[in-house]
Amino acid sequence: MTNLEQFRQETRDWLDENCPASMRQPVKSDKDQCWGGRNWQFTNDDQRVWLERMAERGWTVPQWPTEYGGGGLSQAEAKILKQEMARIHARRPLDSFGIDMLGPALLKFASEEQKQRFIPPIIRGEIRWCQGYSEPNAGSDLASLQARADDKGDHYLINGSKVWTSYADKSDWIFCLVRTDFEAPKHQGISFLLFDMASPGITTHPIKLISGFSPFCETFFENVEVPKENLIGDINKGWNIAKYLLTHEREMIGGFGLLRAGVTTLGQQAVAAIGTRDERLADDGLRSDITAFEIDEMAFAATVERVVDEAKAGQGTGAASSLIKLYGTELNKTRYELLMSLGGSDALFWGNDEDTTVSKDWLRSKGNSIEGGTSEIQLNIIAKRILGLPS
Amino acid sequence: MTNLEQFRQETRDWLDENCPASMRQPVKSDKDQCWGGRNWQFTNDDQRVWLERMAERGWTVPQWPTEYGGGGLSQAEAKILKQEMARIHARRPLDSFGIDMLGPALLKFASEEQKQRFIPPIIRGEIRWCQGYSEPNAGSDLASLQARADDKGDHYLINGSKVWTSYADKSDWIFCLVRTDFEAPKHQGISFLLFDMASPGITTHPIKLISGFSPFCETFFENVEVPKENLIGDINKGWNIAKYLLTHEREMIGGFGLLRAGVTTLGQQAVAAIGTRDERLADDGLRSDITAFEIDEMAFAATVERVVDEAKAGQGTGAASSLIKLYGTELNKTRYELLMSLGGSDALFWGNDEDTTVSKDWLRSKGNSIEGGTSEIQLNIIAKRILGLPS
Amino acid sequence: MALILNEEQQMLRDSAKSFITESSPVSSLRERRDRGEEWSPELWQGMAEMGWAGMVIPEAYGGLEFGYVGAGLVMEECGRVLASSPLLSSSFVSASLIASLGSDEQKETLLPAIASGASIVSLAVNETDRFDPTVTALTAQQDGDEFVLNGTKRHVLDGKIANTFIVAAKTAGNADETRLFVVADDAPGITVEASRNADTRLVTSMQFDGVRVAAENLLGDAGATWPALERALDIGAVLSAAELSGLAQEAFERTLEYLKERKQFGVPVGSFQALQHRAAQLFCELELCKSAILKAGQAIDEDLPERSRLASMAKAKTAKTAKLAVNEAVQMFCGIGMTDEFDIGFFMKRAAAACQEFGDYYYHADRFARLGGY
Amino acid sequence: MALILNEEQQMLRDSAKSFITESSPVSSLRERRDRGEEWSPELWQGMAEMGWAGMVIPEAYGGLEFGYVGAGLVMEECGRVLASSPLLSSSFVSASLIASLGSDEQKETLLPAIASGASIVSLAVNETDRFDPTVTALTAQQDGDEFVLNGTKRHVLDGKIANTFIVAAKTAGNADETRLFVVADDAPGITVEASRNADTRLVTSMQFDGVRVAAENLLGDAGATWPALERALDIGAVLSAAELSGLAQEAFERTLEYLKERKQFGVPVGSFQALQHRAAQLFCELELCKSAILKAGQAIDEDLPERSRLASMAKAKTAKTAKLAVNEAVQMFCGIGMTDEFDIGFFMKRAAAACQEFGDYYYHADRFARLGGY
Repeated sequence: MTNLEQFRQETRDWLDENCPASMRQPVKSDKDQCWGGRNWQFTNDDQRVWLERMAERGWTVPQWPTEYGGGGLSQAEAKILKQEMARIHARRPLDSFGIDMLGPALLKFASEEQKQRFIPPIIRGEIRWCQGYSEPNAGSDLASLQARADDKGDHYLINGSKVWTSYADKSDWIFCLVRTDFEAPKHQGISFLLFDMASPGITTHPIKLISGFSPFCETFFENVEVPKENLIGDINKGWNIAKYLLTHEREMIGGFGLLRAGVTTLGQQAVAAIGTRDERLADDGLRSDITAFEIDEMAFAATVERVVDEAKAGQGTGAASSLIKLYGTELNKTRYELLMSLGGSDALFWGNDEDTTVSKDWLRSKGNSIEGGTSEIQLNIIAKRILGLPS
Repeated sequence: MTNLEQFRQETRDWLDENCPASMRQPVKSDKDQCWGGRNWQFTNDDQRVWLERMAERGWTVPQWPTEYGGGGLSQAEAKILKQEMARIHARRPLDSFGIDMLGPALLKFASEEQKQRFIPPIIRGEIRWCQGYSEPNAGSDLASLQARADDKGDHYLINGSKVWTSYADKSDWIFCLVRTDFEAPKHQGISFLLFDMASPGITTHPIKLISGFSPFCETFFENVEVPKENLIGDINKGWNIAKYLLTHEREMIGGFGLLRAGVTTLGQQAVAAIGTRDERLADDGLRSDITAFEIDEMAFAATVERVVDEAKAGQGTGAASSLIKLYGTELNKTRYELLMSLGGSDALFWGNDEDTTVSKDWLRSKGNSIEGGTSEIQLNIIAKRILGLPS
Repeated sequence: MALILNEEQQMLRDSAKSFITESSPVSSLRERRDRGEEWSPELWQGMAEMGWAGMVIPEAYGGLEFGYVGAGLVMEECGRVLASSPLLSSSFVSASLIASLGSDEQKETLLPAIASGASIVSLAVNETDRFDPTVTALTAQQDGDEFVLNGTKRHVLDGKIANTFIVAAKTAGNADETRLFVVADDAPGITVEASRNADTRLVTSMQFDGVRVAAENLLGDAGATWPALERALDIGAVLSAAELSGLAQEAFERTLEYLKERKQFGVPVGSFQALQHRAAQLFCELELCKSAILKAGQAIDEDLPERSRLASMAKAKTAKTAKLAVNEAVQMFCGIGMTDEFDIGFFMKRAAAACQEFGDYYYHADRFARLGGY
Repeated sequence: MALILNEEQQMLRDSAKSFITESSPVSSLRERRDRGEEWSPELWQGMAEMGWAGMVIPEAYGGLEFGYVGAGLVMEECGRVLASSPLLSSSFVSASLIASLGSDEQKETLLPAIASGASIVSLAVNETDRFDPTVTALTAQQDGDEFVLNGTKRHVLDGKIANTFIVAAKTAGNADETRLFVVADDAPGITVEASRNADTRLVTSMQFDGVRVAAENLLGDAGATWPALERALDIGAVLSAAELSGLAQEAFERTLEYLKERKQFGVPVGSFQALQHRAAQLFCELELCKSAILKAGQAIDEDLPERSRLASMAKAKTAKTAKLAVNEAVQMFCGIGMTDEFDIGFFMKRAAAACQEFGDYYYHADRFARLGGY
């Protein structure tokens, strides 16, 4: 038996023993996800136990280094863990911007002391993080941000506001871009700060979207004091960290549409809704549009697969993240337009504020091509950085 | 009987008597058109007679002033003439860039003496004109033209070249944009000159296109002497005349697609080529695309109708010519793409150089959105001049 | 006939614009939405006073007999401010049907009340989630000089505020024959259920359980019913297109304003050529919609044989363009376009609903092709 | 299996690129066109020496057994320079069919000759103007131990240079049963007519008048014929997509070069944002095509059950994208793109022809939907 075969067997045994039965049910709504944090209310004891057991082995982050509490697995081992978890439909023990966004940046840019301080609580789900990037007047021009951090000797004083801060009202800490040099060119005066959302001077509230209430917040800072040791990387060099993080975010958002596609294709949904005539979907025009969509969707899925495999093999082109963000979000919007069309008047149902409906999901999808860098920004990036077209 | 009813009756009688029977057949090929000019070979005597009779009444240009030999008809009378000609399928007696392009510009910008000299031969089809605008290196940036006219006291000396000069190899005279001031901003150093294509120093040859041979020529000027009295309008103010002419040309090209549509719709052509299943075109996907095209085509036809009627009523928006050029040419390209699709492999037939085939017409249509101001130029014009978007 | 507005039509448009902009700004829709109200009886009263409720009704029955091009202009202005009213369902579609099919007595009873705004008559034809007037399962069983109606109607416009319905039913014995019945809203056996749609309007499902209707409430002869119904639905399609056209133009103009004002990267967003070209393209599409609707409106007014094909052309073209316009608007407004605080989302929601009313793109594109012989 | 080229495949692609770029630049197509020649026997000889003609043929029969992903890479490079050869028709499609269905003797006779380039075997299936392999009117009437073939085949690829045909026919008595026959080009009763297509290639119509074929020339069992033919046509579709993908990439790269070099209004044309966004969008589509073709190629190599659906996906996606690429190229090259003097027009012409070969967008989109259950 090879080492990997042995690892698989051990993992399977451990999971069998340690994953509670209720954690082997598919996630049905937001309520089934575990986000952790200081104020987290576990929906049940299984959720707590599952998080604690996984965190103890570092398997909330299987490939992070063991010195900070990570799993220390090789890529091959991590893949096996994933497969074995999928085999029993085990839920992810922890959903966390700390894991998906901040952590990788800390591992790359933070000091040793900062890693020791911030990474273990992320792994154990003890601190819930939010992201402070966008600002009300910046739009796509992220680097024009105006939230300021003034140097007050032993601390920075933060003033300004952020918008689109997901779950800011439920988070413990924020990783935040602030301006620290007002004379420098805009990309060169930005720093990357971490601070506690319980600090005096912070207010935050959720934003209502066209699709109803959302996890997005507006957040205001008024004379918030932040210790200087909470600066990550060099002063005025925060843009590099931001870019690193944005690339990750883009891939996550672009791939999102795919994850939601599930096993029922749009064509099959259409057949279920509309029915067939001579064994074909009974609306020829809609069939033609759904066909074009599914062809694109399948070619896009193959592209995501290729990009991942190329990255693993070290053949990445650098074009991947913008392409996937752009195409994935536009496809998802098309999917919802078609879902609305196949639902007809029924799809317009709104219901009460708390209902989840197709019409709300459709409206929500319109934000996909805006958040995390608009489609126009991705097109600019592809044109200039990848195709080398002149300014 | 009103004056107009009387005019209709007289016109009908005159046409009955004067339009030769062979001139009442539809134009089937280029050879059936009469272009006139010094070297014109009439295809038959009827063609000559028909031109002479119509020119004598000024009906080659029904609404031009009688003082230069025009018909002097009111708009209402001109419409009646058109209807009466259409009633007996009478051919246009003269196709002429002198009538469609140069004439209106002369009436607006030329001196009285120039009008007396140049307009009557246009009306009688005695001089065939071509247009010298585009240059090999200018592309869409027409005003960057480099053909130069140097002031030599009593004449200008022309050097440079023009491209896309339709029928330059068959024309007697050219109306030509040349640079006369090399220091001024590019739009302010251009003049509008007329000269004889038989002048020493001119060479011209047709350009072969991707669709085969074409009426377009490349034309070279080497020390061509042009008398100063052939300057139209003020020196260095030729751009105004050019703009005026371009607006006319745009409408002509955009409307072109419509004229060619004929009475058989694309859907009917598809049914003839592919056949039906359950009384519907037997290719659902193609039907869906043809439907979208025909809807656009019909809405575009209504738009052309509305624009014409608005112009007549003095309600024009100014947006019309760019919109019609842009939309009409793009529609025509779509038509040919669909024609190629419905023809399948058969539509690829090329045959000999002189054959007219669908594949050649399809390739030729690709030029529609380039000649007479590209689609991109029209979009710029709409965005800036009509929508008022900032530079 | 020139494809152009005549002087009276231009005056109508101007007065419609100034009335509706004042009495029903988009902010009033927001207020009604937040209060959970579907419609504004005051606005309806005002519309009736403007004569809109009787716009297509013959003068003999208290209407203005102004025609459908004019009705389109009113709907276009209503679309611009997202005004909600029973104009389309009652005053234009149902009134046209009654004028075509009604007996003298029916016209006397129904039309003046519609024209004055006192009566709201809604057309209950549709039974499916996707618009399809050819599907009628609701039955009318003759019983002496009464008919007994059993079945369901869905997505009935203004069903919650109508006092009268025109109900399509299959009379037993001839499954292919659709007949129309005039039914009061309080007839025993009718249940009306309403739920809120994305565009804040109420959508109605109606259940008919042994509803008894006197034979004199049959509207029109058997042979005349389908042609008149088809005409009424064409009218619905063209006027719904007019509403969408107004909505789309307004969304576009608001977007243009924003593009000119809003700065990013130190310059106005509207100076980016990629956005300029998209705006210019959308401008062209909107111009085509205007022409299409005017052409189709004239075809109704002049009763031309190509009426149905032009109506489907106008609705299909406008539905597609309106979707493009609201999608471009939200994308170009960027983040704030996604917030409820901002009005542009209302345009997107209403566009989706109006696209479905009287048939969506797919329905009309298919019909257009069929009528074109392919 | 990783969706990625392995080392051998990468090496193949590099060697293919350098061979074909040298031996068959676009200028050689122009020269052949101007001389009225359809193909280059020297190029074919060179391809055979590279091993391409035997790329998918088992080693036992003189081939390399390299697989269809590899064949796709070769076709992609051929597409980039618009190289014309019987690779697709003979070495890939017909060879796959013979390898699937042939008796040992047929394989011995035919495959080594194809692999060496000595023999060109063309598939004569299609009878319609729009590709449809399900339509077979050509009949094979049994007469003793011979069959007599009567009928017509159209748009036969490389029909003028093939020495052998695989002909699909209905055997009498069972109208639904298609059988395949190996027929020599000089069999009495065959007439081959060729005409020039827009892409300068010859297109062939074949007339079969009482052509007698020995029963031993039947290829494969009745039950095995259609599945093998379907697989061969899937191979044709995917490899034709690969050719189109190479063609489209090359057209795109030439356009990019031009956008960077060419100045207008005092700046490079490629600095206009509207063109940049269109180029970026096209870039994405081209990347999707590459993934689609690789995925479909692997499905053939690994004989996956979703092979047919992936093949139709790849061809449909690539056909649409290639059209977009050549249309954008001619438009962005502006006037000179329309001149024959310039090469880009050859890409547009060849794209149109390759889109039709083994089924166009409409054929494959419809098949993709059908296989997807709608």
